[in-house]
Amino acid sequence: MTEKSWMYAVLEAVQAEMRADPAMTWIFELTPPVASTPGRPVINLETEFGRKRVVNTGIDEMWMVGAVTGAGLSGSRAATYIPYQGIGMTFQMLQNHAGKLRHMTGGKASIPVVYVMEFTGQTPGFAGQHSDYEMDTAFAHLVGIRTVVPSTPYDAKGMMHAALRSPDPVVFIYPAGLRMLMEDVPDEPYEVPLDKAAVRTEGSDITIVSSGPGMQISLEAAQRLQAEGAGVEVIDLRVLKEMDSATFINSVAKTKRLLTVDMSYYTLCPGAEVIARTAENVDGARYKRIAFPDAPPPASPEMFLWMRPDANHVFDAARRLIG
Amino acid sequence: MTEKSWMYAVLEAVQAEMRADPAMTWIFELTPPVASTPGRPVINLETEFGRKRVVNTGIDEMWMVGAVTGAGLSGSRAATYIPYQGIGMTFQMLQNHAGKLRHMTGGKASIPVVYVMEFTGQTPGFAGQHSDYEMDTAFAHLVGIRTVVPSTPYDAKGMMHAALRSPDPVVFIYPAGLRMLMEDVPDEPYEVPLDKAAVRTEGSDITIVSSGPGMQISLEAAQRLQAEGAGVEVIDLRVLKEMDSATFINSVAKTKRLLTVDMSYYTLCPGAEVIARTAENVDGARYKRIAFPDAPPPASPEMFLWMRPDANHVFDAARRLIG
Amino acid sequence: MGYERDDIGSDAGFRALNTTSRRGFLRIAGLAGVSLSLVSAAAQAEAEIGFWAKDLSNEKLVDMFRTILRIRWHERTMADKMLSDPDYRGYNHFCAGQEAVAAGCCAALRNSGPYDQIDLVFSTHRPTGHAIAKGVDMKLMCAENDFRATGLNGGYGAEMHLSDPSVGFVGADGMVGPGPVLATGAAFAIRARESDQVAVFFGGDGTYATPHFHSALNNARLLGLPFIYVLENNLYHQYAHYSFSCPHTDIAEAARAYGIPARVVDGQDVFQTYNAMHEAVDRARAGNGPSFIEAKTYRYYNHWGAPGATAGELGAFGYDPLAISSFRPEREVRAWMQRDPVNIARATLINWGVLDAGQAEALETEVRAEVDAAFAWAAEQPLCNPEDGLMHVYAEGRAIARQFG
Amino acid sequence: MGYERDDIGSDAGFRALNTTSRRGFLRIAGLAGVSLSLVSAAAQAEAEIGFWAKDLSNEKLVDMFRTILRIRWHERTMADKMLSDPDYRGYNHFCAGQEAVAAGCCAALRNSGPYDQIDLVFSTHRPTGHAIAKGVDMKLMCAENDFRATGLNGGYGAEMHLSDPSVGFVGADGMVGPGPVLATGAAFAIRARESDQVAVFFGGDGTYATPHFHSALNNARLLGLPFIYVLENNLYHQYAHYSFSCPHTDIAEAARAYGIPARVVDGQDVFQTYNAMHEAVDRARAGNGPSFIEAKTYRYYNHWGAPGATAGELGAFGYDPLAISSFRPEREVRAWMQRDPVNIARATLINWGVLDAGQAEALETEVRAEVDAAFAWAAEQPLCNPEDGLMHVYAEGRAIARQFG
Ligand SMILES: Cc1ncc(C[n+]2csc(CCOP(=O)(O)OP(=O)(O)O)c2C)c(N)n1
Ligand SMILES: Cc1ncc(C[n+]2csc(CCOP(=O)(O)OP(=O)(O)O)c2C)c(N)n1
Ligand SMILES: [Mg+2]
Ligand SMILES: [Mg+2]
Repeated sequence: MTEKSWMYAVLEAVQAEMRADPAMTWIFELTPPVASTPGRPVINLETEFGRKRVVNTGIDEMWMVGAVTGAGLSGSRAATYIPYQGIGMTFQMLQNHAGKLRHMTGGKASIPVVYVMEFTGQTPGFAGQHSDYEMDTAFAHLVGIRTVVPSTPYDAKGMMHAALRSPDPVVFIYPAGLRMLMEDVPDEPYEVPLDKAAVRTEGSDITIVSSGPGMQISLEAAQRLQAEGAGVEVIDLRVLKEMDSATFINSVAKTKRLLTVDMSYYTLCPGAEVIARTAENVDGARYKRIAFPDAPPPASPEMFLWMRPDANHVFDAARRLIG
Repeated sequence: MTEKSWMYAVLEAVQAEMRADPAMTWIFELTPPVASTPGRPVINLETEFGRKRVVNTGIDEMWMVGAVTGAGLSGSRAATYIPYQGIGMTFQMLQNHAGKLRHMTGGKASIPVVYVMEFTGQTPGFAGQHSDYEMDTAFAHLVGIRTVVPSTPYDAKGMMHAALRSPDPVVFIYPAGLRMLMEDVPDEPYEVPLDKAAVRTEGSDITIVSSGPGMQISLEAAQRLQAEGAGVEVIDLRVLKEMDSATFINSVAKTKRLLTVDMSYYTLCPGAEVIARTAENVDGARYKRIAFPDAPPPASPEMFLWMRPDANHVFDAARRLIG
Repeated sequence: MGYERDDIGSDAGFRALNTTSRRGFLRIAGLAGVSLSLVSAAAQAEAEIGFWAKDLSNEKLVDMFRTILRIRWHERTMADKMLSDPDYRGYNHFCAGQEAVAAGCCAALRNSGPYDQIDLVFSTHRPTGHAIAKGVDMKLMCAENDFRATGLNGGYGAEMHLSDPSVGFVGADGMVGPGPVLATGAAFAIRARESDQVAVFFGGDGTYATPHFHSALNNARLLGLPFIYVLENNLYHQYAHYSFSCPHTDIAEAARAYGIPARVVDGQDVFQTYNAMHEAVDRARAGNGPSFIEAKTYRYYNHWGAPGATAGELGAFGYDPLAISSFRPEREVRAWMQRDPVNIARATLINWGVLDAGQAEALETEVRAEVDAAFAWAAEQPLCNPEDGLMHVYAEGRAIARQFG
Repeated sequence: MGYERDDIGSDAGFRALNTTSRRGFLRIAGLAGVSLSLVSAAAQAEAEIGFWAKDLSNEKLVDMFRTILRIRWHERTMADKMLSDPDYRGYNHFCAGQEAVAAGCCAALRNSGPYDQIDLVFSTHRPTGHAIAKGVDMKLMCAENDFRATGLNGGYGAEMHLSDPSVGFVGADGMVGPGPVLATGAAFAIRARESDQVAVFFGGDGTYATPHFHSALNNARLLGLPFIYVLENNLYHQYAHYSFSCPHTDIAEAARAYGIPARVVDGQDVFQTYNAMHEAVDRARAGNGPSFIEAKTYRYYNHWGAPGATAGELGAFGYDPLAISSFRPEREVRAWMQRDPVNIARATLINWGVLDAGQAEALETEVRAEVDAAFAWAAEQPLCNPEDGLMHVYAEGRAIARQFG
């Protein structure tokens, strides 16, 4: 057990799996697979495994995603880390190949591949392309791919082990805003399942469902609400597909109030699916969504920070819903 | 007024706009801009306007979408017709350029461009890549683009005029399953707004919300339900973004029952957004969604036709919801 | 257009051919009085590649001829069923005319063995020739193409998604573009695991214009991958001549620009395609990186065909009404038919003393019986169970039915 | 790394340079004893392009020099503010060292007039040099880079999205790849409307490996578009030398493979970049299709810089700790600084008798005052109104605030 960042925890899992499987490969572009944390050895996949297995490429994210998919089809496990700038270029390969080949071949093709998709940290100042948080929905609507978005270093490591061992292609979203988050994480391999949400706090007045970069503001708001005596059940989806509906449906059946929190655009954000699934199954509940407006993030910090959901927004909205 | 197919109606609008604006261009790949209908002249944009304005390319849908976007930025109106096979390749340009440039430039960039996105007709036999209906959600989640999906030749023509005259980029979804649909369409130009749903039948027992290729089965089911005495309000969304919430929210406030019908995959289908918006605004309603399962369409007609939503499914689900 | 529409394209013309033999194709072309020498001078020059097919055993040479015949008769039989059998449902992207590319190239590959040793082939929307040449079981393929539960892929994929890892046929792909990128990824994995496999992509002239062309070749070159790009230049991509999308006469020029060794070969001559592929495979196995082979070839039928086809309509085998910008002139079709891959292979083997005419005839009869049996077997296979469409989304479990609300 | 880290990268070293002059850069490099002739032989050869800059009026030549100075002092002043002004918030992808490419190329373009007659420039994530050369108002740009409501783009875009259609600067783009595709689309529209404009894309060596490179060049060639691709080969894309992603020594080779006329020029010599661009513009306006210009150049600073930078850390101007696979050797930086575009332009103009040393000095003082005034004006501009972030999503209306639930 050592305190680790999201990235250290993830690379530790990758390193362990690559040591166990000499055929496994890793392709990167900008972000070298290097991480360090006090008290643990520096991880550098490139120097440890050599450039036959760990390679950087030119600015060609389509090739990166296609290449690891092809590696998977050839019988090798593989993973890639896609910088957020290039995600749009990877779409065809995920849509029509990674997600469909098992089905289209009647189960003959297997793509044991992990696509780490960096999402921006929604840092102010960088405008529409570099501060957005928007492709979660596009991935989650696709079929045949598991899409996960761990929000803690512990989950990130365990889900990376599970993802690399899974015979299914996994889109592993890394919200870069969690870069600084540290927590105690076991040094040994362990798995966190790819199909379970986590109940982070229990309570009976309101259910707050969020994931990834929305968890921190949700938990902060929950703490303040609990301090005021409200019973708040905060659920971390962790998985966008296959979404674990039972956990939030059962919760809302109890609380009868559901607030979803997304950092992504309002229309068709994951919270819309959460509300829809709940509304199909629970009668008489009340619903509210928090999300980024349907507008690109502006560069100006003044504009951007006003638009980006924060803990105050969650707190106030939850209160209104309870009240 | 002449009976016209979806495509004839659309090309008639394009032809009129291209006659009015000698700078406007059209880029195609497989589907030549040619249509005919009894009693009206054959439309052939390529021969009428010449290959300086109307051109086909190699198999490079990324270029097609990027090129019309660039044409728009250069001050010319432009449109392209993307075959469904290539839609995935166009994503980056729509996500990071077409949808964001106006905002990122503080209003200086204008992209008066129409992207006709062919969606498969969900024809049985062609399997995962050629029978899917899946990108609607990905487009509708993006910002800065208007995404419309007309379901009738009349709407298609009127929305094409509106789209071509709009200073905003418009994704104009063409569900190829509507290819055979004919109806009387005025020969003159007219506009159908890009932000309004249409109430196709009125009634107070249940609201059915669908769009594009889901409209035909929804209307057929509604007819059968009405024959049984049920009051059915069928709403054709027509626009996925900006979705006209007021129309369906008002309807469900009255009927208290909402059934959404989508041909696209269940998770995060447009119906999820419709239900979520309604649930945030209407208390005490009941909800149900019909959609394609979260699985690629299989080639086998036996498997595929069983999975694809049809009028019986809508009829039965509506009946169960009415109770 | 006369030829395609009136003869092959029509039921009558088609049956007439069928009741005689495969070489009916040529007879008709011959009637037009067009006549070309079997092997053109340009093609001869490129044939001077090392590893002469001449050194192969008689058995291997006959096998290559058999592969061509199997592909050809599969094509012909399927086309017949489309036009004559009301119960038949399979469609096809026909490859008749192009057989020697698949047959020659795959003959230079390792087609059996464990999955981490066998050579891997990535194919396109026009896969059946490659599949047969790589060793896919024809019965299973026929059943798959007719959407049968016991087909090669359980009826999930059909023609555009045929896949059989057991013979290294990674599979077909209905999308134009991604194939070579996937194949270079396989080649990267192969090298990483220190296998001597090669990854091969078969693609058409249409793949040149795709963005993927650049990605695949550039990365294959930079990383020195064991990757072979076989470009079947049949002059057309769907409705357009390749000159509409490519500035090169030889697309191989484009590959050479990356520093990738590239050959242009006569795609109608199975021994030339074999020679070029043998050289490329040796290069890849020796760790000397990728190769590119452009095979000039031609398809006899239209882009695509399906049951219920009517001559002169989209989906029929003849003239294509959507072919606005460019379409295939009748003379071109006839000229190419003069250089039929079946005839070239047969004539060469007879010339080399490997077979005599009678043996060739017997072989063809044998192949024809095999193909008939494969289609007959397929026609008796069960249809799919509707609810199984929810399987194979992930390795485990089933999707939930959502169509009922 | 000593140089970058200890001198330019550190506050102290940086201020020292600043308090002397722009040419402090060179003095330090000079101290290292590296010395190269101003114009290399190879570069000389390529300089023999028609349309000699020598034929230009004195005024125009001085303008080109002024543009270089304006870019350089904009760079230096911004870097200073980042290190010294706690209120400054703008970041920059520095282009110091590369000024002669933007200045020379844009001098050959039409930079004013109605939008359907002016030449159109598409830029990258490193846009400020191109913006200045194309004629963007420096005050407005400085305000935009510092997120001011009255900035060029209202504070919505900042550095990576600068756009000013009024001078034909279509804009920057934070994504590597799409630019040339967008520009070819503009070129297509230009030709369709029978304008004689040209569409220009400035891009880095990093653009070579993108899938878009192939799409843009292939379609520009096939359609014969009035498109000019100016590839600024500054040897690195972020953390990697271009040899990691490109098999060519001259990326221009790749363009020639498409049949596109391509030149390699010395990017440090503004008159060479002008000459090459003049030739390309003439070709485009005459309807003779696209051109490609590879300008060999170099950036002095690191990839990117931002306020609050500390020497040796990501975002500072010096050594980049993420540069694992490859990074810039100190000697390389020093050697390139010997061939500073400011000095080359000045020396050439003095040599041609266009300016004397005193006049050059006066010009620089004038430019420096202008730049200082631009930053000073920007610093007084109002910040943005938060709720305006909901504007400009579409041409009309405002998005709905959704962050409150
Ligand atoms: C990305 C994409 N765009 C369009 C299509 C439609 N399409 C199917 S086959 C084909 C032509 C392919 O031509 P070529 O590569 O020469 O192969 P050939 O059909 O001649 O064997 C096209 C455009 C597709 N399958 N994928
Ligand atoms: C599609 C995409 N992938 C990755 C990035 C991240 N990125 C920003 S600049 C850059 C390097 C660009 O290098 P080059 O084109 O040579 O331009 P230079 O920075 O040298 O001016 C990269 C990889 C990006 N902006 N877009
Ligand atoms: Mg072809
Ligand atoms: Mg560079």
